[in-house]
Amino acid sequence: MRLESRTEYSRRAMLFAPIVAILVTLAVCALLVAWAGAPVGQTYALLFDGAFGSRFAFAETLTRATPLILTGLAAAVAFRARLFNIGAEGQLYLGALAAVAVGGMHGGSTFDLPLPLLSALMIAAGAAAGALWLLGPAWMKLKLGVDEVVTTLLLNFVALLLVSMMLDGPMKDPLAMGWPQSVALDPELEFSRLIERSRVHSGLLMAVGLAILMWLIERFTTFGFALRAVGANNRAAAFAGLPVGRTVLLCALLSGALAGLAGVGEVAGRASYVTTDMSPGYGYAGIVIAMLAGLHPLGVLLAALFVAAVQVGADSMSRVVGVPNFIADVIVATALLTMLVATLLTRYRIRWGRA
Amino acid sequence: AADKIKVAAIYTVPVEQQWVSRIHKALNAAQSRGEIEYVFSENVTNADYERVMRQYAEQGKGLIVGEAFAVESAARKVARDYPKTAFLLGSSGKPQAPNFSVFDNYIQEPAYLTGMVAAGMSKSGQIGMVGGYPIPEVNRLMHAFMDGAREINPKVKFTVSFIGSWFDPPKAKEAAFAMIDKGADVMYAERFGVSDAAKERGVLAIGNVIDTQPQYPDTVAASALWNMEPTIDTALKMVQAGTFKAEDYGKYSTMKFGGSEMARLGTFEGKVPAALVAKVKAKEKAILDGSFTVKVNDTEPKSN
Amino acid sequence: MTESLPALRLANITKRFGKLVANDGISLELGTGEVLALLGENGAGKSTLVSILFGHYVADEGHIEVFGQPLPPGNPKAALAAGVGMVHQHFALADNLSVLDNVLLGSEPLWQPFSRRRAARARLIDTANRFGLGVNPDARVATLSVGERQRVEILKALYRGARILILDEPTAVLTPQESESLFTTLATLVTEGLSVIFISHKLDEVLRVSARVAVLRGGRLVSVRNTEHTTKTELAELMVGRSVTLPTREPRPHGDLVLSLSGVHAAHAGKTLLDDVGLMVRAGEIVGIAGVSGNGQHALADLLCGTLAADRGEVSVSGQTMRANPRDWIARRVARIPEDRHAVGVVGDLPVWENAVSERLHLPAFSRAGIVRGRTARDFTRRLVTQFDVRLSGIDVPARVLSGGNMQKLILGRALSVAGEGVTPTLIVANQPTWGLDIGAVAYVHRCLLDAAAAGAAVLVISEDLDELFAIADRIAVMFKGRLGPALPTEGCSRAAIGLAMAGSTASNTEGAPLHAA
Amino acid sequence: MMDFLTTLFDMLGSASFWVATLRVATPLILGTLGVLICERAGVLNLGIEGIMVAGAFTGWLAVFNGADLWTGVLVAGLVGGAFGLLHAVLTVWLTVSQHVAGLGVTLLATSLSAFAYRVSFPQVSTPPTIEAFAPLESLADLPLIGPVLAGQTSLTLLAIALVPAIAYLLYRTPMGLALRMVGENPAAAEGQGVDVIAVRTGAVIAGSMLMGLAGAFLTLSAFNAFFFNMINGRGWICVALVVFASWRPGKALLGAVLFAAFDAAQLRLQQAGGVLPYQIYLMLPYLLSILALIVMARRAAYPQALMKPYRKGER
Ligand SMILES: Nc1ncnc2c1ncn2[C@@H]1O[C@H](COP(=O)(O)OP(=O)(O)OP(=O)(O)O)[C@@H](O)[C@H]1O
Ligand SMILES: Nc1ncnc2c1ncn2[C@@H]1O[C@H](COP(=O)(O)OP(=O)(O)OP(=O)(O)O)[C@@H](O)[C@H]1O
Ligand SMILES: [Mg+2]
Ligand SMILES: [Mg+2]
Repeated sequence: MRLESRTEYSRRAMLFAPIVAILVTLAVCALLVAWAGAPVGQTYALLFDGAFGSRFAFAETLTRATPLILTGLAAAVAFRARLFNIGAEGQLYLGALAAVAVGGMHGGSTFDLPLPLLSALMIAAGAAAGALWLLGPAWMKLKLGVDEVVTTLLLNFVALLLVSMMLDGPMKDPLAMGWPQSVALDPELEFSRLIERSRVHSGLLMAVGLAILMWLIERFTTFGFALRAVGANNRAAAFAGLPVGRTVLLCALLSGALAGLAGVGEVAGRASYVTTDMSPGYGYAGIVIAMLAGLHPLGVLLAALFVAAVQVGADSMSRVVGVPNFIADVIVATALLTMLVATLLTRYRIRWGRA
Repeated sequence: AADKIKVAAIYTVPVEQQWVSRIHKALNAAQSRGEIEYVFSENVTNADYERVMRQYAEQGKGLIVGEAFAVESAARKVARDYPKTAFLLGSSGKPQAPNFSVFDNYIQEPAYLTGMVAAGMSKSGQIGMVGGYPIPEVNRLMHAFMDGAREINPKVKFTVSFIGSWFDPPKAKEAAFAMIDKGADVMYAERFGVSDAAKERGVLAIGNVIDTQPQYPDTVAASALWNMEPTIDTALKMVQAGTFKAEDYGKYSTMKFGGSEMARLGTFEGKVPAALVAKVKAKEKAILDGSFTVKVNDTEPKSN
Repeated sequence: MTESLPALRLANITKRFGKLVANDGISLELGTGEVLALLGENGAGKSTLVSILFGHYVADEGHIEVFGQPLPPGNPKAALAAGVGMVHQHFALADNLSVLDNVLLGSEPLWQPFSRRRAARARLIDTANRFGLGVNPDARVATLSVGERQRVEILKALYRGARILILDEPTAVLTPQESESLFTTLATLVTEGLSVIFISHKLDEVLRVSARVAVLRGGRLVSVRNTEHTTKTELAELMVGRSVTLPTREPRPHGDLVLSLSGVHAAHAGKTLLDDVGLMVRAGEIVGIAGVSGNGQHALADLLCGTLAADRGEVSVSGQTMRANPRDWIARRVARIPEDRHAVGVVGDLPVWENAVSERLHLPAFSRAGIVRGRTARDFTRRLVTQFDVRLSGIDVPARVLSGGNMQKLILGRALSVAGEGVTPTLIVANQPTWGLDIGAVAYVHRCLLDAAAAGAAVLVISEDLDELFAIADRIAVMFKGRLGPALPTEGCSRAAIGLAMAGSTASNTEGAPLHAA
Repeated sequence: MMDFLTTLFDMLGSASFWVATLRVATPLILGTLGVLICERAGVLNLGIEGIMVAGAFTGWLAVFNGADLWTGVLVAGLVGGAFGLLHAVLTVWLTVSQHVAGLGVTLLATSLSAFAYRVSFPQVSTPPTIEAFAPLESLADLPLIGPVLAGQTSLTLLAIALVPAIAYLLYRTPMGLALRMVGENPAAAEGQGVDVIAVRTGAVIAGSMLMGLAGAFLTLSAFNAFFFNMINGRGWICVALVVFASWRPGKALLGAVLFAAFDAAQLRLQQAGGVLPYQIYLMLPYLLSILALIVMARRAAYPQALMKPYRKGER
C-alpha cells in the first residue's frame, strides 16, 4: 500500500470521503446497537434527530459546540506556532474560576462597578487566567527547553486540584450546603439566551466572532505571518528577523486566553458557578477539533459543530433506543477517526500493490 | 401494564458507584415487582445533565430520579418547565413546589453505631479513613462514625485522607496500606479498595452505604447500610396516587423509616464482645425511640 | 574496457509526477568497471532517475537489468541484494546514531536475536582501510563533518558489497581536498571492478573521473559522449541548451570601509567558534572566505546575519556598531544569503510572496499598524520574480516546491532588495551561494554579486568552492579553527597554498605568503 | 518542620514505603516502556490512556470467565496490540495526525470497554471480583531488596525484567536498530532495505501490548475488579515520563519509580496530619515531575522523526 499525493483536489473525493466516513460510523453503530439487543432500524434517523431534529436538539448542539469552538481555536492557534498546548482543559477551568472570582461577589461589594464594565472585567479575567496558565509552559519551553506537551499535560491535573482547593476554601459557596462548588455568578452578569427556552447563549456569538477574528489575524496581520512562519520553520523565521520568542509567548497568551474564555462561557452561559466536573474534556476535544479543521480557524467552526452534533445526537439516540449510553462515545470516536481518514483521502490517493 | 409508572434515573457516575447503586437497586426492585418501567442514563456529565432531564421529561416519564448536587439550579429550572412530571433528586437543598422533591443519604445513625463497633474492636486505638472527596455526603458519615467511636474510646486516633477520585480502587488501597503500615487496625471503607487492603493485612474494615461482608467475611465487621427502598417506594406510591408534591424525603433515609440500618454482624457474630454489642444495641434503641440524635456535621474531617 | 555483459541496463525509463515528466524514455547502459557521469540542469531528472534505479521511486514505464537480471521495481532491498549501492544527494543518515549503527542497519536478518557488533566493527574498519575511508565507527553522526558523512555513506554501500555505486552530487559540499580523496577512492573502487554512476554539476570533475558522460535535459537523455572526445563548453551547452559563459571579475574602484570586525570572539557550549577574528571589507570590494566546513564559517556567517552575538570584540557596518538582531542588520541595508536555503532561507510551507517580503514585512512599505498590505507585497513580489528570473507557476505556491536554483534566486532577490527597489545594499553576506546549483544558475548568481559590487556594495562570500572564490573575489582569507587569516589579493594566492591553509598547514611553501593568522 | 523531616526520613527508611512505591510504579513502568517503543519508532501514541482501560477490562473479563491469570495477562496484551494495530493503520499506513488518532483511540477504547462491560453486566450494582495475583512471599529472604520484592506480584517482577530486556532489544539486536532508525530517519532506513511501515507497525503493536499489560496490572494485581475511570490519568503520566526518560528504558524505570515515590509519599504526608488542604498533597507528584523534568530533561533529544509521517516516494 502506498499513498500518492493528489496533484489537484478531487471534487469527487471531497464529496464522497465524508459520506463514506459517516456510513462506516453508522455501520459500527448498528453493530453495537444489535449487540446490545436493540432494534437497529431507526437508529440513524434518531441520531440525526437528536442533533438537528428539533429546535431543542439544534439548540443543544449549538450549546455543546460553543466551548468546543473556543478550545478548538485555542489548540489551532497554538499548534500553528508548533506550541503543543495540551493544557486547554486546565486553562478552561482557571478561566471559569477567574470569571467567578470577579463576577461572583454577591451584591458587588468588592467590585463596585457599572455592569457593562464588570462584565468586561469578568471576561478579561477569565481570558487572563487561561493565558497566564499557559505562559509558564511556553516560557519554560523557550528559556529552559522543557517540552511543553508534558508540562501542559501535567498542569491540567494541577489546575483541577487548584480549582478543587478553591471550591473547598475561599471560593466555596456557603449556600451550596457544603457541596464543593463556587459562589454563583451575579445573575446580571450571565450571558443572555439566544433562543428562548434553550441553553444557547451569547457565548456562541463570542466564539464565532473570535473564530473570524483569529482567521483575520492569521491571514492579514504581521503577527499572523510571524505565527505561521515560526510554526513552519522557526530557524528561517529567526533569520528573517521575526521575533520568535515574542511570537511564541504571544501565541501562548492568545491560546490560553481562548481556552480561558471557553471557561467563562461555560460559567456565564450555562452553569453560573464552577464545579470540578463542569467540563467533560472540552480541552482535549479541542485538539481533535483543531486537527480535523486543519488548524484553520473557520474550519474549527465546522469541526466543532460536527463533533457537538455527533455527541448530542448519539447520546440522545442511545436513550431512545434504550442501549447503554456509553455508545455515544463509541460513535463519537468512530466518527472522528473515520472523518480524519476521509480528510486525508481528499489529499492522498491510496495505491495498492508493492511500493 | 398501562398503569406502570415510567421512571427514568440520571446518574452522574456509573451505577457501580456505591451511592448511586442504592438508588439503582431500589428502582430495579420496583421494576421486577412489575410496578414501573425503568430506564437510566449513567455517567452523565454535568454539562449534559439538563439536556438529559429535559429529554426524559419530553418522553413523558412519570418520575425522574437523579442527583442534583452539582447542577442544582439547572435541575430546578427543568422541574419548573415540566410541572406535570415528578422529580426526586438527591440534594442538600430544600424541595421546590410543586414537583421537585429532594433526598440525601442521611445515614449518620448507623454510621455512628459502626463507629462504636470500630472503636471497640480496635486494639491500637487507631482508625484509618479513606474517602474520595470531602463532600457533605461523605463528611457527615465520617463525622458520625468518629463520634460513635469516641463514645466508646475517647482517645481513639483517626487518620483521614482523600484520594481525589471516586473510581481508583488501587489508589484507595494504597492509601489504606499506608495507614495500616502506620498502625491503624480498623479501616473505614468509604471507597472500594480499602477493604481489600484490610483483608490483605488482616485488619478490620467497616462498610459504608453498601454491605460488602459477603465479599470480605473475615474483614468487614460492620456496615452502615443505606436503603433507598422507603424513599423510592413512597415516591412511587404518591405518583401512582397522583398526590406527588414537593417534599423533603430525607427522613426516609433514617433508621426509623428503614432507610438505613446497621447491617447484621453476620460472620462477626460472636467476634464482637458481648458488652460492646449491648452498648450498640442500646444506642440503636435510643436512636429509634428518639432519645438520642446523631449530630449532622458536613465539614471536612481531618486527621488527629 | 567494458565486458560483454553490462553491469546495468536501463530501458525506456519514464517517470511522471502529476503532469510533469521527470524522466522521459531514458535508456542507458553502464559497463562493468566504468564510471558514467550524469549531467543536467537543476530539475533535469538526474536524482529521479537514480532513485528509480535504487527503488525509491517506481517508474511508470521501462525496466532495469542488473548484471543481466531484471530488478524488481520499488524495492531498495532488492536493489541492495543485486549489488546496487547509493549515496543520496541529501544524506540519509540518522544523526543520533553511531557510524556503526548507520552502517550495520539492514545487514543482518531482522529477527536475529543478537547483533554481531564486534565482527561488524572489525569488518567496517577493514573496509574503510581498504578504500581509504577512515572514520571512527563509534562517533555519533551528528558530530561528523560533511566529508566524514560522505565517507560513511559510501561505506554503507561498500559494506553491503555494492558492485554498482551511485553517487548523487557527492562533491557539492566537499572541500577540494575531500573531493581529491574521494576521487582516489573512486579510482581504487574501479580497479576492484566496481561500476560507478557519478552525478555532478562541476564539469572539471566530470571530465576528470568519468569514462562517458550522459546529459539529461528536461527529463530526456539528450546525449551520451565519451569523455575523451568532449569539452567543458560542449557539455555546458548540451545541458543548458545554449552557451554559458561564467562571468569574471573586472577591476573596480574600492570605496569607504563598510564592514569591520576586530578582535571578535564567540563561543557556544564551551567550544570556541570564533577566535580573535578581524576583517575589513570596503564598498565595491568582494572578499572571499575559504575554509573547510566546521572551522567557524557558520559562526562568522551567523554573526554577520545578526543571529549570533559576539562575546567580545567589535562588529560594525559603515561605522555603526551592530547588535545581534537580524532586524538591525536589515535596517542597515545588509543583504544576507544563508547557506541552507531550505532550512533557513525560506519558510517552505508559506507562499512565495510571503517569503519574498518576510524580512521587511514590519516596515511601513509592507504593513500598517500590524496589518499586512497584501497588494503592495504581491506587486513587489511579482516585480522581484520577473527581475530575478525566478521560474514558478505563481507567487502563491509554497516556496518548498521551487527547485534549488529558483529558490536561490528568490532569496537573492529578497536580499538584494533589502535596501528597497533600485537601491544597492551596503553589504552582502553570501554563504555558499551556489551550492548544488547548475552551471547556468551559478553564472547568474555570480553575475548578481559582481554587479552589486560594481554598484558599490561591499560583498563577503563564504565558500568552500575555491573555483568560485577565484572567479569573483578580490581578496581571499582562509578560516581555520575559528581563526581568520589575512585577506590577500586573489592575484597573489595559489590554489595549492589556500588548500593547504584550509587543511591547517601553515607551511607557506609556495608563494611565501602567510595564510594563517597564527 | 522537624516533625515533617522525621516523617520524611522515617518514610524513606521503611520497607513498606518502597513496597508501595514499586507497586504504584508497575503500571507506569509498563506503560512508559510501551510509549517508549512507539516513540522510538517515530509514532506518538496518545491512545495509551484508552488502551490501558481496554487491557484492564479484557484481562479481567477473561479471568472472570474462568481463564487463569496469565491467560488474562495475555488477553490484555493482545487486545492492547489490536488497538495498537488500529493506531498503526491510521498513523503509519494512512499517515493521519498522530495526535488526533491517539486521542480518538483513547476515546474509542475507553467507551467500547464501558459499553461492553455494561452490555455484559447489565444488572450488577457491586463490581464482580476475581482472585488476583498474590504477592510472592518466597522472595523475602533476599538480602536488602527481599522485603521490597516480597510485597510484589509476578507482574511487577515482569515489568522490572522487561526494562533490561527492552534495552537489549533496542541496543543489541538488528530489530532494535531498525526500530530506532525508523524513528530517526525513515528514508535512510528504507534505503538500507528496511520496511519502514512494517517496523513502525510492529513497534506500535508491541508498545500497545505493553500498555494493555499496564492496564491489566490494575485489575489483575493491584485490584481484583474493573471500574470505569480506574486508569485515572496514569496513561498520560506515562507519556510525560518518556520525555523525562529521554527515551531510554533505564531512565524510564527511574522516572516511573520516582513518580510513584512522590505519589506514595504524598499519601503518607497527607495522613501525617497535614494542615494543608489535601489537594496540595495530590498536586505534589505533578509539580515535582515538572521540576524533575526541568532538572533532568532539558532540551530532550527527541527521536528526530517523531510525529513525522513517512510516505514512500515523497520528499
Ligand atoms: N517527489 C516528487 N514529487 C513531485 N515532483 C518531483 C518529485 N521529485 C522530483 N520531482 C520533479 O522531477 C523533476 C526532476 O527532479 P530531480 O530531482 O530528478 O532533478 P535533478 O536533475 O536531480 O536536479 P538537481 O540537479 O537540482 O539535483 C523536477 O523538476 C521535479 O519537478
Ligand atoms: N514534495 C515535492 N512536491 C512537488 N515538487 C517537488 C517536491 N519536492 C521537490 N519538488 C520539485 O523538485 C524539483 C527539484 O527539486 P530538488 O530539490 O531536486 O532541487 P535541487 O535543485 O536539487 O535543490 P537542492 O539540490 O538545492 O536541494 C523542483 O522543481 C521542485 O518543483
Ligand atoms: Mg538531484
Ligand atoms: Mg540539487
